[in-house]
Amino acid sequence: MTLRMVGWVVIGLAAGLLGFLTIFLKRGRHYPIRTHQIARLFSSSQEASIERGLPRQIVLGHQLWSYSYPGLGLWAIGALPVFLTPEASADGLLSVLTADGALAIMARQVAEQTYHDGYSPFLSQTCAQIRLPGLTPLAFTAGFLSGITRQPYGTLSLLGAYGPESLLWVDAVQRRDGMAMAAAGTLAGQAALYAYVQNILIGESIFMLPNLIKPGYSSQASLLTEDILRIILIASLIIGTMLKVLGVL
Amino acid sequence: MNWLEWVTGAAGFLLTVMVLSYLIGDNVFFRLAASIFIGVTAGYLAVLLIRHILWPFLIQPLIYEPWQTKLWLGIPLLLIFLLLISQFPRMIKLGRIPLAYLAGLSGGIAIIGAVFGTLLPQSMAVINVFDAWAWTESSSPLWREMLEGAVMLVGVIGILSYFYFGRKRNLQKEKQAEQRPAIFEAFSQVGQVFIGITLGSVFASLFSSALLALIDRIAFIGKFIMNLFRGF
Amino acid sequence: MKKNLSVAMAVIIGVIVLAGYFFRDQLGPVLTLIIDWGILLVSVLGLLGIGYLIKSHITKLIKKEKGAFNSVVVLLAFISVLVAGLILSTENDIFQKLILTVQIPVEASLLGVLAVTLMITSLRLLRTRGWTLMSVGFLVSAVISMLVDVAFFQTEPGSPADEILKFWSNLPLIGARGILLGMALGGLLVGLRVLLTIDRPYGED
Amino acid sequence: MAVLICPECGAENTPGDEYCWSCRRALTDVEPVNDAVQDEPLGGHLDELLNSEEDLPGLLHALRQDGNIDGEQGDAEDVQSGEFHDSLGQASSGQSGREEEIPEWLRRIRQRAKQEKDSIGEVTQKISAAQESLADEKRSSQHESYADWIERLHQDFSQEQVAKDSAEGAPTGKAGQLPQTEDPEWLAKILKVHGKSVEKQDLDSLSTERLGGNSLLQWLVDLESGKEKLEPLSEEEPPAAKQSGDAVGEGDQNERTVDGDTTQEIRIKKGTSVKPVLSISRKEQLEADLISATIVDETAPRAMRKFEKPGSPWVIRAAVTVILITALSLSLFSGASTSNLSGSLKPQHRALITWLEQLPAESRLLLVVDYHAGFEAEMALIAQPVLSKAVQASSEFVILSSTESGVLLVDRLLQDIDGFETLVVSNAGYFPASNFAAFGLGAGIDPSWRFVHAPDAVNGLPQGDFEGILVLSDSYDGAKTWIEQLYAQFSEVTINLITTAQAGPLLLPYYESHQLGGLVSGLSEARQMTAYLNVENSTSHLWEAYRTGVLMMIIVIVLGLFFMSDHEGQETDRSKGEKA
Repeated sequence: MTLRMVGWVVIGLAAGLLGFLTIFLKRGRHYPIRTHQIARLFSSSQEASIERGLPRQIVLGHQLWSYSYPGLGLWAIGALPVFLTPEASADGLLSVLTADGALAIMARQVAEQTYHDGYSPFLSQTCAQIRLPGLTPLAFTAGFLSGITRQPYGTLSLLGAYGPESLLWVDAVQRRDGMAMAAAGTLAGQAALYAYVQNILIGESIFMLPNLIKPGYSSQASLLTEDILRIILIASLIIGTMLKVLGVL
Repeated sequence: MNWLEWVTGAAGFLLTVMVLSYLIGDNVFFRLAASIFIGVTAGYLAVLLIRHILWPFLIQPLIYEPWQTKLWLGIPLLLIFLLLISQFPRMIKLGRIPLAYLAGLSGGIAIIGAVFGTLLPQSMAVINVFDAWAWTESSSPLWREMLEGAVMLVGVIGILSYFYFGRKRNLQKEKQAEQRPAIFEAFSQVGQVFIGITLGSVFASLFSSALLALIDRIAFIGKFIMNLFRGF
Repeated sequence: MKKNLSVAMAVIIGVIVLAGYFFRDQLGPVLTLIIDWGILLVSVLGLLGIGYLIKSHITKLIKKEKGAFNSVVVLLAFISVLVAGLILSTENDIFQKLILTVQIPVEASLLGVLAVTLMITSLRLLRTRGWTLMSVGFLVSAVISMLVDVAFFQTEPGSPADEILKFWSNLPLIGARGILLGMALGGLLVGLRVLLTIDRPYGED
Repeated sequence: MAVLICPECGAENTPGDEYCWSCRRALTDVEPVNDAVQDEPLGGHLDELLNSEEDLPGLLHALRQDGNIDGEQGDAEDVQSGEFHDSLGQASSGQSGREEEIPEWLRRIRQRAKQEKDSIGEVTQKISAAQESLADEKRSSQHESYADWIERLHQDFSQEQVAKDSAEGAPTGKAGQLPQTEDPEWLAKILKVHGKSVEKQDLDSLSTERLGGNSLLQWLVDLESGKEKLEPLSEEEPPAAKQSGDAVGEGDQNERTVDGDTTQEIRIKKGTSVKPVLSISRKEQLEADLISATIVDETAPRAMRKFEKPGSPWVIRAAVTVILITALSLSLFSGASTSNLSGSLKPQHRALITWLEQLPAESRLLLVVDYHAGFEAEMALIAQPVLSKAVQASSEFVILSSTESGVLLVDRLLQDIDGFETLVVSNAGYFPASNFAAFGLGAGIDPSWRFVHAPDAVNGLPQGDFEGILVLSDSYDGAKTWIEQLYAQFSEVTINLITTAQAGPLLLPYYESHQLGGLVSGLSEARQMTAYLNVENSTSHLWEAYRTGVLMMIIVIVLGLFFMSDHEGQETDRSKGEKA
């Protein structure tokens, strides 16, 4: 059995597990996920920002495709509807920022669709605005820092693949009494934000975020699948090292 | 220093001072420098995309290549057309088809990249640390190789346990809702240390690069001012 | 009908990419074709992204919002570089100098600002994170890495100190490996959710 | 005048409008409502007031409790009161002569009261009708006595009754006399409550002296405005009282009343308040909850969390900035001497030096440029020693860039190296890292896999044999991407990596797994390379400043341990978080 075959077995197993568990959990069963304070702090900050009429921004990162972090950009777009609730986007102060054209156009489609689910177009024409402050990581940073007004700030949510320059965005937000919440980012991005941002999700914990904010059977199913694959991975590492020491592998 | 170098030097000096003024506080000069930078970068990227991708691989084949080749470009042209007209508010729904193409492509790449690009190579790298034959070949003492292998295995398992999503069963206190099942909670304490060490090491190297950039800018300002004085 | 069309498109393309990697010899050309079209699509999306940027500044200008002057600067810079680039081409010396004269100072200065911010950040680490295993590991690792970087420790090759330093230089890699393995598992599930139409990041609900 | 009332927000629109002016809802399916006022003689509504089966005590009870009229009574009334409202509505919406005196808000309430079938609408409407009638009565004539009023009522009533009976063929009394009808029980009760006991039979011979010249409506209005007190009716013991016995605490009540027993006197101690147990139906409870939910007490302390100001105070920020820049400037321009270089070459450095020394003459190298303009200075410091050696042994450089300004940066880098003029430099094109790298360009896709006539859409990786590949990168992600891509495509070619410090720590395993020939990252390693390659020492003047900066950072981290480690930040947020 070559390494390639092992890879396809993993893909097949993951697909089967995900499909089965999604149907299994759809029938009212529940997989208890551990809580994290980030969800409570984020929603209380979001409410406070909406009530005070403060701007709220979601950053989707710089790359739809990233070789080192496969699926990170796609995850950011997949998690976007959780943040685009009708209440959050009705006052026109919610904007989605990115430095990648593909992410911007996909975000526009998602924002338009989630908005029409909640509101009739006649009532109000504004939904979340899609903006590109700059097209490279540092140009995005220059655009973000010069675009942020001097008034109090609401909530900044960081998703997707972004680098260490994100520390400058968070510093600018927190100087204006805003709250920053960071999920994902490259290793350098997480290292830079770890010391500064209270509400941060490191590494794989980011995939908990959609379920923390808006629990649902489909997100619980993929978290359960991931946990099962994790246990299989740990077991195979232990067995693999034993076989390697014995010279079998 | 000819006039072109003098002009570029002066421009660089002004832009450097305007951006570093952000350390004092957000000000007009910083915004001006940022605007120039954003405009130049956007313009340059547009030139690159047109000259290096769209012209050679989309427009030129349509003009110069035989009709068989033009036929192959039918589908991408249709997708691009749908994408362009979906920018009008009334036609936004048409943009879903090209974006679905992109999403399917991204999904496939994410799966291939995750499994064959990271999962398998990194797993094999952990397992290969326990290569007994390599231990005997290595210059380092055997105890150190074995220690390194054991620490690697425990560390990786600890980190994977730290990311475990499931919650501890039958909670006594509300605080326990943030905890993992017992065995994963134990291993996750080990994992936390290793994650901290990695992030700390990356933080230090990050600071090194940023510090060098700051030193280079200070050196550039100093050199320019000295040239200025030498000039008069 | 349109909804099923886009869902079907996403699933078919995803499956073809997986099949292309599985049956390389038979489906290699199909895979290459789909990837080529994807690159063309992404490049057009890149141009559309630039369009969004320019459109937002033009709107700001028309509405005379706050910061309209900066929008004028952005538009002037963009148009001048675009025209010069298309006429002179990227290999032209003057064009290259124009670009680097702006990019190097601004990007390097932004990194300089990042350096100062990183220093201020390290002051607040314990206030933000508190005394946890992870924050202690972070601190110790950052300090030791910097000391090693500025050659604070001078060790003889083969000496125990050298062995310890070598052992220490491997530790960050363990953490990186664990984090990347975890993110790969997540990336795998993200891709599968799109192919099983659980997630539809193209605007379907 | 007909108006269109918007069902969404209740705003009035002129007929013919397609959309509501207030909320833009379509009004195509809305029927115009006739807002016209018909003149009616004043007396017309008054006999309807008397005639209606309205249970006035019920109205009084409602006024007292300022609450709802009981459900079952309310239903009975709805039917009756419907016409009653219309007539009052028309009357109260103003005689033709008085429309402008009646305030707009009252007209809108009445208009809404006609629409809304809830208890509040009914009560509002009746009170305002009573007030209106009183005002009309005062204005029309001061000297008219109560008896004339009753007399006129009787005449109108008899004419109307005769007309109704002739239509139904019913027996009629003598013209001008009230047919013997069952007199309204409510009137008898009111009169009893008013202290004037009136026998039922004597109702016809009512005369003003017995009513003491006091009009019923005047009494109603006084009651509503609180001048009159309503003594509870003696025979109708309020049901609540019976149960209150239970509600009172054990200590206060001497004897417990038991059903079926004779009534016992319950002595209630001073100061104990008998809490009336409200019997509220479920529907009322829901309405009450709805009202309390919508009326939010604006003054209540909001559960919003005032975030503690996490940004460092301005003083610390300014101090760190000034100290750092001053220290760097001093060490840069003070011309401090460079400490002698020591420390051993690492294996990955030695491998890179060996590769450079063994490069055959006229070799062809592939240069992959993956760093941004911000790292130009650092990359120049690190790559210059290596490139100056490589240029001496090479004849051609093929440049492939995956960042926007990659090609421009490497041209600038090579111009500072002597011997560069003799070198042939060809540009292999722009490979946006995210586009190409993500496709595993090299990882298993055979460039020959292409349909006939299918055009390229990708710059294929440059073909042909290279003696070596140099990857210049500023991040771990970019370096990892290109190492794996190029290793899959050119596994026989030595790949060397030159990176900034930021990318360094995590790339060592690629050297240990032999995917990389050599690796150098960061300024400190570049210094050692420069020393061993004895290239003109361009890093020395920066090294002192770099050391100063790093040592300052270590001091700041240690200071952070002691001075800033009071971890109230997290506790306060958590405690506030709990409260929020």
